[in-house]
Parts: sequence; structure tokens; C-alpha cells
Amino acid sequence: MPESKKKLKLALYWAASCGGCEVAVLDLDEKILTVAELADIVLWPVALDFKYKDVEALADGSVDVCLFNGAIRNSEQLEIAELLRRKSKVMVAFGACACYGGIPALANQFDRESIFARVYGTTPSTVNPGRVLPQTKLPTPQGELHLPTFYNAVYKLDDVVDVDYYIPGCPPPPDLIWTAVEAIVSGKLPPKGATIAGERALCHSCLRKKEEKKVTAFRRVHEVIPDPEKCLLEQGIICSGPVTRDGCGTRCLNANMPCRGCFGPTPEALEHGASMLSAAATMAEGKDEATLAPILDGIVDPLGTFYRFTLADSLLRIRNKALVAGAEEKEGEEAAS
Amino acid sequence: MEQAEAKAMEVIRQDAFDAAAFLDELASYPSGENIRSCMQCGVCTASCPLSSKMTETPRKIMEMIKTGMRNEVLASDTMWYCASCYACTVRCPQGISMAEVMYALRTIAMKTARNLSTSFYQSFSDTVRRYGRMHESDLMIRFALRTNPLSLLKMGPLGVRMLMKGKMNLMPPSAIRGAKEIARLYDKVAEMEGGA
Amino acid sequence: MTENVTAKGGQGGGPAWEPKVVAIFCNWCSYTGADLAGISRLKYPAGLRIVRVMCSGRVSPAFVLKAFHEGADGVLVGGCHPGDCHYLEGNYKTLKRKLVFERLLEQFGIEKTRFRLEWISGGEGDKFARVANELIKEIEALGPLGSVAERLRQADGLSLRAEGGAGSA
Amino acid sequence: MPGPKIGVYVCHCGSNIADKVDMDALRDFAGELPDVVVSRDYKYMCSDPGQDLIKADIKEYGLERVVVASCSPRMHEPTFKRACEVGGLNPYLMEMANIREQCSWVTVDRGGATRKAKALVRSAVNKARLLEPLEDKSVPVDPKTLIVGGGIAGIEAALKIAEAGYKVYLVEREPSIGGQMAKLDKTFPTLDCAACILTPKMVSAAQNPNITLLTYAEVEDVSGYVGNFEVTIRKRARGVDEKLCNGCGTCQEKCPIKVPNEFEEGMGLRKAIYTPFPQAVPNKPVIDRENCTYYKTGKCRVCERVCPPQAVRFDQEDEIIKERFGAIIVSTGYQPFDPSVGKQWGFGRYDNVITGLQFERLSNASGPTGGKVLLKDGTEPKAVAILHCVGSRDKNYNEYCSRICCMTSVKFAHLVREKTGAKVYDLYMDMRTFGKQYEEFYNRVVAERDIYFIRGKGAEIMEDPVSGGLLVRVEDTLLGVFREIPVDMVVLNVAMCPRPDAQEVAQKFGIQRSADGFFLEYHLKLEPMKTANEGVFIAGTCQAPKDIPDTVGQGAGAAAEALKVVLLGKVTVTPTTAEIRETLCSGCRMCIPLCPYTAISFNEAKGVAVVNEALCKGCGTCAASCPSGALRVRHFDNRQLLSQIEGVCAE
Amino acid sequence: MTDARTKGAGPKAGLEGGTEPEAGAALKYSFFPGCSLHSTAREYHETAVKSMAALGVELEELEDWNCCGATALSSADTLLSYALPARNLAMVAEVGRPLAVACNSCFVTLNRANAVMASDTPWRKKVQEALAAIGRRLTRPVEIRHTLHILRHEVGLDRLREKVTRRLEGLKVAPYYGCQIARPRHQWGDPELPVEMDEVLAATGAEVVRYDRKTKCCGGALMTTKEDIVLSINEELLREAKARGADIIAVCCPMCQMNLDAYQGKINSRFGTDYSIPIVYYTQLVGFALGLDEAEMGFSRGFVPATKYLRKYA
Repeated sequence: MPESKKKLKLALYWAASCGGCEVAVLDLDEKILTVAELADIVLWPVALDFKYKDVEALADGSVDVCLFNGAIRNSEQLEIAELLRRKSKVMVAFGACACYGGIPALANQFDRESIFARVYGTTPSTVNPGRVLPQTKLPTPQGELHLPTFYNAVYKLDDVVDVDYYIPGCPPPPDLIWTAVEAIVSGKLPPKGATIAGERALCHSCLRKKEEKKVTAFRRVHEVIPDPEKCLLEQGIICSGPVTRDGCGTRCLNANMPCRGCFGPTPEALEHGASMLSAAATMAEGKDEATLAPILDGIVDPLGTFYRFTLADSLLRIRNKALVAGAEEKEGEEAAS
Repeated sequence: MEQAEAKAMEVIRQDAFDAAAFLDELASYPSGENIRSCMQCGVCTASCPLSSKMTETPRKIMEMIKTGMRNEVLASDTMWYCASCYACTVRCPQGISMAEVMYALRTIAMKTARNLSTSFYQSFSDTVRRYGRMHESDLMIRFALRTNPLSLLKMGPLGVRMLMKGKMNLMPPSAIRGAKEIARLYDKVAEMEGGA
Repeated sequence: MTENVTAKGGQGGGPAWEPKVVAIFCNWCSYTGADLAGISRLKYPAGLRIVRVMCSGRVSPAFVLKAFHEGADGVLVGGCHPGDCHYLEGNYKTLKRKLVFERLLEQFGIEKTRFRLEWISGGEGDKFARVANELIKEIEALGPLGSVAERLRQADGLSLRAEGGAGSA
Repeated sequence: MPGPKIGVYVCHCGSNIADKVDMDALRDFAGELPDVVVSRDYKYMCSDPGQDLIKADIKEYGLERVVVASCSPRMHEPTFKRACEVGGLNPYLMEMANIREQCSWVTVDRGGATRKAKALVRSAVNKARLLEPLEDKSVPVDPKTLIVGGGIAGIEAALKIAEAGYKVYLVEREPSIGGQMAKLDKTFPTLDCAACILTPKMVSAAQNPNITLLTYAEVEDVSGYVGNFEVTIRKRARGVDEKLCNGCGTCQEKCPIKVPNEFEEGMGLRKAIYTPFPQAVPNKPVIDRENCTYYKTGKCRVCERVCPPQAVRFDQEDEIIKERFGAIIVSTGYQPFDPSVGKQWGFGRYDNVITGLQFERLSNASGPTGGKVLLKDGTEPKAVAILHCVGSRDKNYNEYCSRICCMTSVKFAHLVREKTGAKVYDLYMDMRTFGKQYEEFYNRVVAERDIYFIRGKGAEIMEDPVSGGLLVRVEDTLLGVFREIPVDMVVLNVAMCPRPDAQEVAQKFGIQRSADGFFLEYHLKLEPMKTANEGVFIAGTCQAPKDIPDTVGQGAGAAAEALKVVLLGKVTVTPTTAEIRETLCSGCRMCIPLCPYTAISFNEAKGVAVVNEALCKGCGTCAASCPSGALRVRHFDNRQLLSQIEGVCAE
Repeated sequence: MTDARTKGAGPKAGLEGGTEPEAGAALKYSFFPGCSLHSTAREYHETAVKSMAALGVELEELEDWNCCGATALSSADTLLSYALPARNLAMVAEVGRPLAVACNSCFVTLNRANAVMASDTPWRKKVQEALAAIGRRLTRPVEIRHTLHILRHEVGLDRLREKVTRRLEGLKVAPYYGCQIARPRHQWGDPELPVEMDEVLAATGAEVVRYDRKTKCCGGALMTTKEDIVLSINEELLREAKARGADIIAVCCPMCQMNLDAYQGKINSRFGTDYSIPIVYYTQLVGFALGLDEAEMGFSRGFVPATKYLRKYA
């Protein structure tokens, strides 16, 4: 790397995510030292003690790159995303959660009330006799404290701020991170909006033997030990390889586990979940409902299966809760009358 | 045979009738909605075991309905001859349930007409309301009181023979436990219809 | 129930809200059947609009999601009767997809009645009109669904930059 | 980035659209849509001046896309595609919005219809913006025509094509051609005998060198498409060498087995080796293996012994014929309604309640009674009732009018009077005499002595348990009285119904059925012989009940349709097929088993799937299952369809 | 064909074994006798329950049932004519067993109400509202079967034939169904010419004579209000039975039995005929053929004595 260049200003942030993406950065191993050489880190809450006001104090656009991981679940995350967007030249959605909502977005099947009711009420380990729920305001002797608002839905990063690049994965693999770092440092940036991953689907890299896509039963991974040489789909195991971007290095497949889709849809895929659902369903053998229904019932939890990482990027986004509740009420009335 | 009174040819002016209103009224009864599709084939008449006694055949009644002759239809004796055998209904090429149409006409007529049949059906209904079940002697007495008390004497001999054969109860059935429920049901229905 | 009342609030007698139904029909059977309904002057509400594909087998579940995403209150997919597919068996593929897809829709909180797959032959203009009227009646009872953009707006009051993500390209 | 220049053309279709849709509002709305540079409305867009508007605008405005909002694309898509082409625009850059069949004709209120029309136009504009130019391809046509069903419709069609110099295969399931018409006695309204007018045509069909007659044969399988149908025909073993047999009839005389004769509607008997009727074509017998003693026990062989040219072949096997045809005519006829399902008519219970076809056989000089109208006991009837509409115009059975029964009833009434002294009671609901000289014929018969026309549907036929006579119950609806008519014979004029295997046949030939079960024509009025399957035509009573003149007319019409295909010598094949974008295909092989035409294969070297566009029919099932979106269908690709959905949804 | 259907359609697996009669004891129905079976048709009630029991079918009387309203209420008040039978159906639904009905009139009336509960007409909601007022609830139709259908299709002819101990050889029976078991269309049976009773009676060994008027109407309750014509249509029924050489007419409806039996004398005097044809319920003949106590079969309750035809089998 050319020494003459000014050191890059780098920010890393962790919103609604598990923290795996942070660890992935550390997984660069010795290359992390190179990063440290090339860049000044201005914010990295998981590793270094900066304050938000330090960032606020920076001039707008003075941060070169922000690697933002995690989805937007509450008002604090939104605030910081907006702040970092203002301060950064390049905003990178880092990891599946920031790109597509990731695992946290599966909560879009429920709204705030039901999540609180469950978490602070009905889970077996909860002891909460006063039924205290998180509040946004807390009066204290020192004055009123304000806490972030927990949202009804989980959002992906580009829902709330303009994103320049996407690095998918749960977490992104080190080689991809390094490719990105190199591109940023060298200034050889891809067109804005690009996703740093393969253009084709994962099957392109999968070395398993593929024969005929026809199945008579679907199985879940805990039910069988798959043949490691054969296409998992052809063994009746839902694998999102055909719809998911290549670039992860077939990490799951190498471990004899199916692709769950953390790299998100290929550029021309209609929609991550629906496309895979469509393909998987047509594999079932049979021509009438009586034969097909038992086979296809083997695909349990289609939403969780096909949108495991991409619900916040899907066409429907969140569960249509209010109306369903209304309909249930109506049904109840009818039954009662 | 006495000379039937010669009936003058009538000129019917369609504007004397509100056909749409009568059809709409019937449409609020079960199977009343497809009367308009009657194509006057006469299968109902020819399938009916009792049509030979009617002054107007069932088919003609349908045409009168479609013309809007409400008063004439309700004054006819046709519907009171229906024995609910449904022969017309299963054969009607247009899928009209004549039997239901007859029920509808009776129900409408029951509100104003008074004859042997209305008395019988009213008596029947009253007996059921009282006991929750049929009680033949009660019905016959009610019926006779409504029509001609002397007719009881005519029915007497058969009643006695039925009694002898163990085919008739003189004592009323001990009202069913749900008799109050039945009365309430009658009231509720009356209320719903009154309110409608 | 109260929702429907406010939503309808009839001016001029007719309902203010008219259910929007996207019908995706195969060219050979259902689209022809819908044409026949027209030739026979059968009537159905104007909210039902047909998009033509060559075969019901062409209908990706994502098309249905797209319709709901855009604010359709219901989606009707029409194909040839089993055994009658112009392309031999495209309609069987549609059936397979439907069997999984309808469960997915339920998970998204979209009532079963809002999505229907019907076999309508080119001769069944009357069946098409009946299905159309029936479906719209059922959807009227459920009330409006609203577009996803609206639903997201309602969820947290955020103004999102570009809702939709996939497929809106 | 500006999109392509779009022109929108809104058609009034006279008042068909304009009465329901606000034309000005629609035109203005279209003009406001992005990329639309011109929008016009016109009374008849499909007329020459209408098309000229489009052609002129293509030049003047440099239009790159055209949207026509008018009737169904199934009606005028070719018209407007041609207009674009003439105007210098690739025809695949034209899109239609169906605002007649699917808008003005089906919507009650003007406001709704106008809103819907706008949505449909916006949807079409959305799609048009994304269209791409495509080129038609053409493939050569096999000049042979297959005709399935050798009744009068099939015979007529075969003769017309053969006489034009083209080859025809005429396939008939029965041992002889002739169909139902061969059973009839006299035909209305002229009363000439059916055999006299039919037999010459049958013989011509047999003798024409361009016609290959395959009787006692059935089509087993049809594949391919217009111009190149691949057909498998099973010619069942007659048990007789057709080349050696001279039709002398000795075998039939000597055969000891007698079974009910189908051709006589169960009223006469035939042998186990038989020709169905004396004028049969070919006049060669078949062995009915179910009833032949030899096939049941291995003994007998009388026919073999007595056959002068030694033509009997017990070991003959079915022959499988595979041929390629350019066009197919389906003329498989009808099935008479079985009146035994309605017990009120007493058919099957009372000996002298018969169907119309049975009456035809009784009246036919070559029938079981030698042309005498007799009761089961051999005596002459004294009173005969004829019932119309048995199984037709009746929602319990068939809603449609069977069309010919009024006229056959009038004919039967006349024949009864001609042949017996019986009184005739004709029970009708309506007297429908729609054809040329039909009303005149009715007027002649109505004037005959002792024929009584009673307006009323015969409700039931009861037997008097004491006398054994029949009693027909009917309301004389004109008098308004219940009538009981004592008769000794009842003729049930039964409906013409779809054949029981109509569904199977429809599937085989890729055609559809209407709600009544008959085969569905492409357009009820304007395309009565075409079907939704290009190159497959229908003729005769397989399409709907009809009389002989109409059947013959349709046979000839279907011949013209078939000739049009074979004379052109080539057919255009749509370029709207699937294609694989190799740079996106990951080689998952999901699409391969989905194609019913095996048009997709896998290129191992490249690791991607490949579409054979000659085999692809463009259904798009593969594209809907290609997860990565590498597979696309031209003219119906994801973006185009999504934009259309967006278009119909937006308000 | 018949056997296949019996076995195939039988609701209880026990029947599928076929030969072991006791296995079928699992057939149990709620039973709606109706008012007539408690009075004018007492013998129908007794013999239906007993002969069905002998064939392994338990008819458990629905507790606290009420009058179905018959056709009289359909003529008086539409809503009531649905609501009244619907109360019975609601109670059947609570018991949770299919309903057996012996009286044709009850059968048609209960079926009529049942059909409304399967429809989406406004009547369904109204009936539900009326029922709610008396604390009853009926959301969907219940299963209703005529006892004749149970005997023919659930018990089956094989079982019946096996259990017959007195074969009624030589007894000429005209099977008279009346109208409402056949019409309007029900689950089983041709609306014009059903055969179920013919088959059941033939299985007892009796000679079933052809009887074309088997579903012609007897006039039912119109005997009360239109006696003249109703007598004449009953005369026509007797005439055919006699012409066909029937000893006896078997019926399955209390109205038919009453009109043909109790009024037979009046018919004779009105029309100058001399009919003396006993009118018995098919269950009486079935019970008798099964070897049940003759005295309990209620033959003595008929006005026209049947005993002279049955003596030889006793």
C-alpha cells in the first residue's frame, strides 16, 4: 500500500446484531494489523472507548468509511445510523443484518406488544410480578431519563440511510472483507450500490453432484445425515444455494449443512424467499393434491426457512397483524352467535 | 249439473299490477328468487297428484305471479292443495322449487286469509307451541273449534277406532321439558319478524 | 367490523372502498374464460384486473407477493383444469407452489381467502364471473389490506427511504 | 434517462367501449403517463383509418412502442401487430389493453369502468416500456390432414380436402364410416332417405385415392404442434384380411352367434362376425372378439371354413400407425341422451317407450321391422305420443336446446301417420323451426289429419296396471288443464349429448370443452371450427347439437381451415420462448425436469443449462422456478410482468 | 355392487370384516321418532327400534326432542319452520352422533332445516339468532339418515339375509315409499323410483311385486282438509297394488300408513271397491322375518288385518 496516502478514517458500528460481524473483523487475523496501519479508527464501540459526542464533533463527511453491522431495531440505532451517514463518505452495510435485516428481522412476524408480552411476561424464566415493561422515559431524582424506543419492526440499513456498498454474510467471510478493504484503500471502488459478493448463485461453487431435481419427501437436517457428495436439495433438504449469492466459500456446505441464504438473493432473483419456495415446491413429485400435500407439508415453517436472513428485504416485510386480529375477533363473534 | 256462471273475457291491463313488487316479496322467501325463470312448460301441473282439483293449475299460478296478480293468486285455492310431495320440484326443468313457492304463498295468505286450511295449520302450530309436540286430539279439537265444532262428531268414529288400536292418546303428552324453550322460540321468531 | 364501516362510508350509495384484486390468468383457459364472461356480458366488480401470462405455470409466487406489496386486497391465479393444460402440465407446478405458498401467506398474516387458485377453462365464463364476485365479496368482508409501504409507515411512523427492496426495480 | 417514445390508441369500438368508459378521460390519462408522446382515441381502431393513425404516428413521432386499448388481444392482436409492422415498428413492440371483454362489457358503472380502463392502460404502458423487438420464425408443414370421426362431418371434410388434391387420413372407431346419419330413415324437411344421400358420399370417400380410410381404428396419442402433429393410431384387428375379403357375407350367414345389434339401437340382432349394416364402407366384416365362440373357447372357426377367399385371420393383431400431419379435424359426433336416468319417462321399464333413434330404425326399410312402425308385440300402435326436450332444455340434465328435436318430432308425426293409422300427440314446449323450409314443413304436417300438437312438457308416463296401456300426463298449457293421454307407444325425442369420452378426446387433442360438455370453438360466432389449439379444428355435433345441413357446412368449413394450413406450407413459430443468461446460471438444474417438452438440457462443459428454442413453447414454467433469475421468457419476463402488476394496482 | 357399497360406505370398521354379526353393534345413532311414532304409528316406533337392534344398530332416542313442525309450519311461518327442527338438530350436534329418522315427514323437514344450515342464505343467520335466544347453537349441518337407508346401506343386505330366520317366501309385497323419503333429492335413492325397500324386503325372502306408483303421493295431511281428492289418489294406489297381485303393502311413513289403512273402508264405500290390503311398516315385516316375537310386531294395530298372510310363517 502506498505510504504517501493519508491514513483512512474508519468507523465500525454494531446495531441489532449478534456481534458475530465484529468477530469477523478480528478474523482478519494478522491482516488486522495492516488495517490498523492504514486506518485511524474513529468509532468502534465493541473494542475502543469512544463517545457519540466524539463522533458528533467530527466534520460532516470526514470519516472515509463506516462499516455498519446490524439491523435497525430501535430509535438509538436509527439516530446513530443517521449520524454516521452524515459523517461518512462511504457507508457500507456490513453483514446480513445490515443488508437484509438478518435473523433479527424474523421478529417482523410479531409486533412490539406481543414481543414484550412474551419476553417480559410469559417465558418460563421470567419473574416479573409487576408486569414492568420497558419505558421510554424514566423519572429519576436527577431528572427524566430517555431511553430508546423499541420499534414494531426491524429495518435494514438502507431503509433509513443511503448505503453505498453491501457486504453480505452472517458474518461476512474474512477474504471478502479484505477484498473490500483493498478496494477502499486503493480507491478502485465498484459502482455505488454494488454488493461485494458473487453474481451467480452459490450452486456455481458447490461441488456436490447434481442429478435430477425431484423429491418425494422433504427432510430437516436433524432428521438425516446427508450424503456429503450429493446435492442436498436432491436429498430433500431445503438448501438456498440456487437463489443465494455466491462468495461465502460454501462454508455451510463444507460442514454438510445446507445454505440458509445469509448472502441474500442473486441480482436477478425475483425475491429471495419466494423464488426459493417456488423452486423447492416444484421439485415435489406428483400431480394431484392428495399426493403432493403430504410431500409439501414436509416444508415446515416456509417463512423461517426461505426468509431466514432476508425478511426485512422481502416484498411483504412484516406480518399483517392488525387485520388478522380483527378477523379472528370476527370469527369469534360469529361462533358465539 | 248447474250451469257455471259464464265468465266474461277480461281485458287485463298490465299497469293494474305491480309485478316487480310481488316478485320481490316472494324473493324474500326460500326459492322465491328464481320464479322469473319459469318457462311455462306445465311439468309441475302434470306431475301434481292434486292439480286436477285446482281452479288454477300451478303453472298458471306462476304466470299470474309473473304478471303481478297478487290478490288473485292469494285468493286461489292452488297452494292449499299442495301435499308437499315435491314431484314438481324434482322435475322442474328450471330448478324452481314449486313446493317452496307454495309454502311462501301460504305463509303470505295465512296473514289475511281464513279457510279450512289456514285453520288447520294455525291449530297445528298452536298445539306444538303448547306441548312442544303434536297431540292429535288437541289439534282436532282446536281445528274443529276454529271451523265447525260439529265436525268433531264426524271425526269421532275414526278417533274411537284409533283409540282402540292404541294409535291415539287422549291425554296430552306430558309437555316436553323444553316446552318453555319452544314457547320462547315462538316468541323470538315473532319478535324477529315483527321487527323486520 | 368497525373498520369496514369507516372504510366504506358510502357516498353516492356505493362503497368508498372497492377491493382491488389482481388476477393472473393463463392465456389459453382462464384469460379466454374471462373474455367469454365479457362476451356473455356477465358482470363483476371493476376492482378485479387481469394480467395475462401464457401459462399459470409462469406465475412466480413473487408475482403474488408483488401484488400484495402494491396494495392489492386479493390475488386470483387462474389456470386450465388439471389434465387440460395447454402446455401439458404447467398447472400442476402452480398447484405445487400454491400448497407451500398459501402457508407462507398465512405466516405473513394474509388471510387465506385473499389468495385463490382456480381452474377456469375457456368455456367457463360463468365460473369466472362467479369466482370473481365470490372472491370480491369475501374480501369485502375482510376489509382493505393496504400496501406494504403503508403498513410500514403505520408500524413505527418512520419515513423509509425506499421501501420494498427486491423486485421494485 | 428518458424511456422509449410510446403512442397510446384508445378504441371506442363503436359504442361497445365508449358507452361505459369515458374516452376523453382515458385518452388524456394515457397522454399524461411517462414516456407517452401521443395518445389518441378513435371510433374503430381496427378499421383501416384507425390503423393508419398508428402507422402515421410511428413515422411522425418516431414511436418506439405502441399500446392499443381496445378488445381482447385474442381478437385483434394480429391486426395491430401487422399495423405496426407495416408502419415500420417491430410487431413485438406493441401491447394491448383489453378494455372491452374485460372492462366495458363486464362492469356495471361508468366510473368503475373508466377507473379500470385507466389501470389496464397504465399496466400496458408499463409493459410496453420494457418490450424488446423479436423476430418470428417459421417451420415447414406436413401436407397431410388427419380427420377423426367418419360421420357426415368427417366424410364431407375428407372429400373436400381430397378433391383439392391433398392427402387425408380418415379415422373411424366403428367398423364402418357413416356415423349416426347412417341410422336415420327420412330426413327433414325434404323427406329424402338418409341412406340415399349419404351412401354415395361414403363410397366416394372410400374410392378417392387421396383418402386413407382407417376404420375400426382410434387415435392413441397426439404430440407436436400445428404443421407437425405426431399421431399414433391403433387400427384394431378386424380378424379379416381386408385385401382378400370380397364382402360376400357368407361368414355372417353361417356364424352361429347372435347378439343385440348396436346399429339397430338394441332392437335387432347381429352375428359375432358382422358388418354393421348393408351399405357399410368398407363392406368388410369384423369379428367381435368378446362374443365370438372361438375367442372364448378356442373352438368353432365356422367363418374361417366357409370364407371363399380364405380371408378370416383369427391371429391378426392390432396395427400401430405413426404418422405426421399438418392439420387435424375432430368430428367425433354426439351421443344420444339416455332417458332411463329419468324414471318418470319409463324408458327401459315400458316396452313401447322408445327413443327417437329407435324410431328411426323402426321406420327404416332396412331396420329390424323392415320399415314398419310396430309395437313390441308386433301389432300396430293406435295412438303414439312424441315428447320433445327429453334431457334437453332441462337443468336437471342439459340446459341447452338440442336444436333438431322439434323438426324430428314433426317428421316422426308425419311418418307415424304415413305408416300407421295411429293418432299422434306431439307434446312440445316451443316449436322451433329455424331452418330453411322448416316452417313450411311444419305447416304441412300440422295440417295432417289426427296429429295433435299440445303445448306442454310431457311430465310422466305411467302404465295402467289393469289394461297395460300407457298414460302420458301433461298440462295442456294453452287450455290450462291437466291432460291424461292414453297411448300405446311413446317416442322420446332425446337430447344430443357430448360423447362419454369427450373429456379424454379433448385432452388428447388439446382442445377445450364448453360448460355444456361439447368441444369449445375459438369464437362462438366468428371462429366456429377453430379451437384454442392451433391447427386442430372441430366440425359437426362434437361442437354442439346441429342438423345435417349445418353439420355438412361445418365439415366443409373445417376442410377450408385445414387446407389453409397445409397450402401455406409453413407455420410461424413464436419467438416468445425461454432463454438462459449464461453468466447468471449457476447450474443448479432446477429447470431441467420442469420442461414438458424436454427443451432444456445441461451443458456439462459450461456448467449451465441450455434451452433448445425449437422445442420450447414459451409457457414460462421454468422461469417461474429459476431461483436466481437466470432463465427468462421473452415477452413475459419478470420485469415486464412486475411492471404490469404495478400498473393495475396503482390508483 | 351392493356389498361393495355397504362395506365401503359403512362408517364402522367392524362391518368390513363382513361375517361376524356382533361386530356391527358399534352402529349407534341418535333417533328422532317424531310425534306420529308416539301415537298413530306406535308399531312403527317399536318395530324400528327392535328390528334395528336385532341387526346391531342402536337407536338412542334424542332426549327432549320437539315436533319438527312438519309441512304445517312451513305453511304458517318460514322462520319457525326452520327454527323448530333446528332445535332438534342443535341437540343432535351436542350428542355428536348421526341422526336416524323413521318418519318421512320428519325426514324431509329436518333435512330442509339442515340444508339451510349449509347454505349462505340470510335464513341461516336468522335461525342461529332464534336458537341463541333459547341458548342453543347450531353452526353447521348434522348428518341425517332415514332408517331405511341405514338398514339398506349401513347394515347391508348380507347381514340382513344372514339374520333372517323366518323367510317370508311367497308373501307378495308392494313396496310403497311415499314421496318425502325420495324427494326432493336426498343422499340416497332415486327421486322417482327408489329401490332400497324393494331390496330390503327381498332380503327377507318376500316376493316384491312391481309397483310403479311407489313414490306417488298419498295426500298426507290433506286428508283432513281435502278429503275427496285424497281418497281418490289413495284409491289409485290400492288399485295398482291389487292389479299387481300384492297381498300386502309395505310402507315407511306414518301418513301413508294412516291414509291407506284407516281410510281403506271409506275408499271402498266411496268408490264401490272391495280392497282389503293390509298396510304394514317395512320394519314390522323385517322384525317378523328376523324371528322377533310376532306379538310385539304390532300387526294387530292395523285396521286391515295382516295376520292371514303371516300365519303360515309363524
